[in-house]
Amino acid sequence: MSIPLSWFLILSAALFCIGLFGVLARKNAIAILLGIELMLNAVNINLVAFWRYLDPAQMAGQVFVIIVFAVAAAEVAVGLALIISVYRRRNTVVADEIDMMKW
Amino acid sequence: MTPVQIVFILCAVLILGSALMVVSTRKLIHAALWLIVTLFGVAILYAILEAGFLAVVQVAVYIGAIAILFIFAVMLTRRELRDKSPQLRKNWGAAALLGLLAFAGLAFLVTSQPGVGRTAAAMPDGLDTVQALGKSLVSPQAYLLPFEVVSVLLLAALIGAVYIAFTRKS
Amino acid sequence: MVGDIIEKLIIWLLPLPPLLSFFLIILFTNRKKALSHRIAIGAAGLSWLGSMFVFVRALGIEEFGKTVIESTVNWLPTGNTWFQVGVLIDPLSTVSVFFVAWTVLMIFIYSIGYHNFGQPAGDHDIMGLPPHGATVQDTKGQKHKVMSVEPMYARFFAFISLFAFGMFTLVVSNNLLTLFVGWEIMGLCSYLLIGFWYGKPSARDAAVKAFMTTRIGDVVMLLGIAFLYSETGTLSFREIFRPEALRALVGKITPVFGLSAAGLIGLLLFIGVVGKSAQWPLHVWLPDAMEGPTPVSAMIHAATMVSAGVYVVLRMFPLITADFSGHELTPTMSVIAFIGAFTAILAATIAVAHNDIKRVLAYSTISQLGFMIAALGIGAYVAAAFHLITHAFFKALLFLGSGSVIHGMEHGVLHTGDHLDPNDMFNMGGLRKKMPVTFWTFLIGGLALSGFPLLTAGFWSKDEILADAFGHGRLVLFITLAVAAFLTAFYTMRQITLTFLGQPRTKAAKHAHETPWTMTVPLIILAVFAVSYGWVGIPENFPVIGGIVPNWFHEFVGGTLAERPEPLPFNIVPLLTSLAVALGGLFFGWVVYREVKSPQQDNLQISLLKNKYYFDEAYNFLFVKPASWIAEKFSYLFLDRTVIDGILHAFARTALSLGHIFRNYFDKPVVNGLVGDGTAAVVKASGSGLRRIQAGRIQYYMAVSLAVFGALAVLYYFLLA
Amino acid sequence: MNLLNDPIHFIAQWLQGLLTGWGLSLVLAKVILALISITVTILFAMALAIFLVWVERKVVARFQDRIGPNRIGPYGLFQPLADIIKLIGKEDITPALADKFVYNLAPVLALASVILLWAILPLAPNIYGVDLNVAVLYLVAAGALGTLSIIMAGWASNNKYALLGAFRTVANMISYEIPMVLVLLIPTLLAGTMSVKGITEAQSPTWFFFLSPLGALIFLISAVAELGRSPFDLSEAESEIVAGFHIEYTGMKFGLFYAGELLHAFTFGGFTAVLFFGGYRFFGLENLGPLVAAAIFLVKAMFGYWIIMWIKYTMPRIRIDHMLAFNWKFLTPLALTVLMVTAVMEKLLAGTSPWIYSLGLFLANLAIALATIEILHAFGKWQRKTEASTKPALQAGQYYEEQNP
Repeated sequence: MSIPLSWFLILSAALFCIGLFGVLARKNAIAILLGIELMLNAVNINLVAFWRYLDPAQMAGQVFVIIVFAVAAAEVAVGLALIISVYRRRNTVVADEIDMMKW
Repeated sequence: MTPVQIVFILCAVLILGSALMVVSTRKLIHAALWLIVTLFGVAILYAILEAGFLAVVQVAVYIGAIAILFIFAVMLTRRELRDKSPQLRKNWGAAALLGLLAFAGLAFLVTSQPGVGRTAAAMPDGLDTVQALGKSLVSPQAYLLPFEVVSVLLLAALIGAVYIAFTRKS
Repeated sequence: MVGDIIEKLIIWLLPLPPLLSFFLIILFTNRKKALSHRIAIGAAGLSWLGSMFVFVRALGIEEFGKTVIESTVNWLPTGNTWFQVGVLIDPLSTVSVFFVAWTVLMIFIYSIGYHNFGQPAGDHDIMGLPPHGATVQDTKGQKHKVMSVEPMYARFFAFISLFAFGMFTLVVSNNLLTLFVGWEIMGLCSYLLIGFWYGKPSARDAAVKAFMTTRIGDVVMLLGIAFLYSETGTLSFREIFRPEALRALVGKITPVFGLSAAGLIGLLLFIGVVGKSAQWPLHVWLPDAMEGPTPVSAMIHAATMVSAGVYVVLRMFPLITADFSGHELTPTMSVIAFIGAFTAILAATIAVAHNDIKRVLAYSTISQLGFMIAALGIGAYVAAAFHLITHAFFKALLFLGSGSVIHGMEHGVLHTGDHLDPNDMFNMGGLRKKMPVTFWTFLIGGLALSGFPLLTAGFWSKDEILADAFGHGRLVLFITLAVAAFLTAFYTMRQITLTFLGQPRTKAAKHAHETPWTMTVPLIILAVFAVSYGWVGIPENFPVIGGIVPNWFHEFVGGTLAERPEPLPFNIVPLLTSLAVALGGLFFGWVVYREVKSPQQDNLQISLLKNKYYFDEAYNFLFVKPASWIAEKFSYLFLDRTVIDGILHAFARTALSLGHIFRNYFDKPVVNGLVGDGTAAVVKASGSGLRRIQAGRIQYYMAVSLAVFGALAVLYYFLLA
Repeated sequence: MNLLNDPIHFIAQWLQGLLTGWGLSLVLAKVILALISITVTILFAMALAIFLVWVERKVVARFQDRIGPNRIGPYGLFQPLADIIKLIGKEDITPALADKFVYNLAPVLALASVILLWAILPLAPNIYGVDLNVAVLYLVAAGALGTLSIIMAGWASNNKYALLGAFRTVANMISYEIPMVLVLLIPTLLAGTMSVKGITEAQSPTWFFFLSPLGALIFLISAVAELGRSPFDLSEAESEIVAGFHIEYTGMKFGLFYAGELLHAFTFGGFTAVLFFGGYRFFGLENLGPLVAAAIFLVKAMFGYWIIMWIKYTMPRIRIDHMLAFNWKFLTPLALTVLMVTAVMEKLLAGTSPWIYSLGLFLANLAIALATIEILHAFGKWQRKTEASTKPALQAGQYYEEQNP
């Protein structure tokens, strides 16, 4: 494959920073989770690229990606459940308004 | 420019463009749909990187489950289906600056490392990556324990999610 | 091949059924008594089956010490290598698994009867207190009191299941880490079970005391493990005991008393053992631990957990004796031998003066563990292992027997309605007619403990320790242990005499009652072992009967060590000594206590012994009091109230007076006059600025942490990289 | 190599020669060739869908004791063409408040998710799109896109019924995906590969249906649920939510949904054939030539499709909570059990003669089936008993009195 490794890394960095922007700039808690998904995907791109470019016989990169999949699924399940539960009580999903420990 | 490079660039444009839409579009449901486009682009990247299994799992898990869950959550948390008010916080400019700074730092780091210009290592002959991946996931000498731990984590997360979102009948 | 895999699998699965049973009972069957004990006993039975399978397989292997069964898996990546955990079955763990499986199963079954399964629920029983009895109406309409079922029945079985898991884990571990895990699980269970009746303040205190005391040892032990790991890079026994590794450890001199690394690690690990096996000076928790239910005393504080300490010393024996040349004891070994012998005699003397049937046994346990430790201190590996196992059997038997006695007495107490202590031996007497099975089994256990010649297991194991001490020329030790053995026989006979012989001294004793079969059957089985287990270790050159049965134990367990220890030549002196002390002690015990009716007639109720040499008081004075004094006087009153509060108050007062001055002479005339509301606006602005630090806004937190991280990364990159 | 023995490669080589002969670079020629083959696959699938409309109408007519279309063409064969003309002629309505882009994208995606599956269906040993080594997972992934299209349609229509229908469908599809993935692992396990071609080749001498009849049954049930066909057609329960997610669609957009559903059903028939019934293999007949093999495959697929239709037109609809409970409390545990038992039996019987191997697996399945029935029996008994003990049977007239005091 004739693509230099740096292309993948730069792409992943860009995707990561877009996700970061989403996390920091969005009002809606769900949108923040969307941003986190982008960041996780950026990490995955890195992992797969390193797997492919360094030593394809060593499956560590792919295994890590699968673990990240599972962690992402867990995070989304719990995160969204929390958001829905907060929404039921407070009628809001704006992260800035969910700023108390208890209500 | 080889064809693979062209495909990569198209794919990168797709990923970054849709990712920008994810973080900037006003309608939240569109953001979720754009996220699906991004995820699809990443799946194509995996295919380019010859990780077919991950590409398919990316589609099945991320698009088939996670993205749909997002759409569900978006739908469940609103009265009207349209978002009309601005979806960015007031100080989004600072966030953008921080993002750009982080990108500059990362890009600087990435490009300044030796060996980033390398091309891919040769695929070993007769390596069935799916089989190798499967074996390393279930071999006690490899990643069996992390794999099991992660599955327990997933189970715990699911139970937790059900518990949190459960409406108690008083 | 397949057989090997199945065998390894069974070893891996050995500790598992009790763990599953623990979770099942805790999570699901908490309210169902019968189901709970069925699960627990089923699990113990499964482990028992597996253990017997492993035992029989191991017996079938020639030269087993050389070709042990070991299986490991990678657990934690450490740099380029893996930290491996695994299971190991060698001769030592084989015999340990044997006695653990048997005693655990017996105690589980016994617990059914002990906790009055099948009896009605109590009238006023609440969770956290022992059952008080229930009133039932018989067919004639007459009311009378019977024993009531334990309110936390299921919880008890859950806890002892978890405990069994810990013990099995410890025994089958092939490395110190999982061994330590099992060790700590047992510590936790010990705490939970001693404090099982948490409604009693004494039980609570005892639980805390046991936990804290053993914790001291465990911390030091963990230090030893860490030191060992940093020196050798592995915690697997067989890797540590490679000759090269041992030589490297011996060769390294540490700054601590000029000990070698091997010696220092051995000493550190031994301190952990001192805590767990209740050796002097950390022995104080064990007698108080008798606050727990009797099966717990039998299981934890006689048969298994305290034995675990000795087991660890046996395990680490090659390391401890790495720089032992043959005759001159190393400092570490001297310490071990001294502590063991001292504990043996100290505890034996205390036991003589106590009246609580369980406490006597507790001190006896401490004393017997001292025997084993002392034997290990002089390098008598096989003798210690042998005594460990025989002791486990007969001490479990004695404890269960005493529980049976107490149970019978409680029956009498409920029946008569007298309020007297069912544990006090002076309230008993003449129970041999009321509780024949208990009497005979208790007698067998007592004789085994005293070392009644030829017949009982205790004789052979204790004799071997004495013979080793004599044979290696440790005369002081030999005499100390012989005296301790005499005292052992003496207080054992005192106990038997007071409890079972003579006439009943109270009404309750008259109405005592034999216990149900769930309690007596384990007694009988354990009694069989208490007699017969000694026959596998009869020295070959013993006169007359030596050689009839081959000295299997010495051959088998000795094979664990790299150099198989040679059996000692026969010597008549230790044999005569042990005969004399055993028979003499028994005889004196009977003679002295035959006629004693009440504590006042007992000449040995010396207050020094009665108060356990004032150890508790001394520790209270030396450690507990100073600690609470420091906490109260220094930390609270001086540091907190005086210094810190003083400084704060000083600040406050200074601020107050300053404020006063400013207000009157500066603020009002100058600021209010000159700047006016401007100051207020500035304060408000800075206030709202500062408030953001704790805004509860997740994105703000994220941005700040990212900025800090980025700044650190830049710093790192430019300054360090 | 000639046209009859290996038609695909023959034509491909001919076309490639033609294109390179025109002066195109090899790479470009290959790209064009790939585009052509994709187009051909799509066209074939669409043409098949048109034919399927006729089949469906004929079969349903037979089930309902009618004759079905019989006016246009022989046996009414051209009826679907008339249908299409009618659909095209209808007004194409987009609701005013609909999310236009998503609204229009959804039907395309619905059909696309089905046609994607045709890329991996092996019609014959050398007629197939690609031989993916993760084909079984690919099946699941494409199903995910179908789910997506439905939720997009339901949301974009800006209609409560459509949204409710979409919710129901998605709950349905995501739930039934789990037993489906579990039983998909059974052929994978037995064949030792995830490639569908490899699975087809591995079904010699015994079809996997005989090794794991329960697996095939669960696959079929979850396939029906995945299709959203009766008895699992909650998404379009007319009496409750009118037409579900495609309530607002008219004309050809509705036609795309409809064609997608039929093609999906047929495709799942095809996958049942591939995974459990030996695909294009039929007692050596497939060696006669790829066209015969393709015919065998299509016949088997049609048989699967016919079973799905049979279920659809004979079973009444079930309630949504029943449907989800059936999945989570019955199908998923059963699929897990079958998978584990198959895995263990496979390992135990590996290396024995094919007869023992097949018989052992079959008997294991039989044992699971019997045990399941026994457990259901006992459970039913227990439930009736508890119900009887908590709620005493009403006396005659009592119910009326309770309702009207």
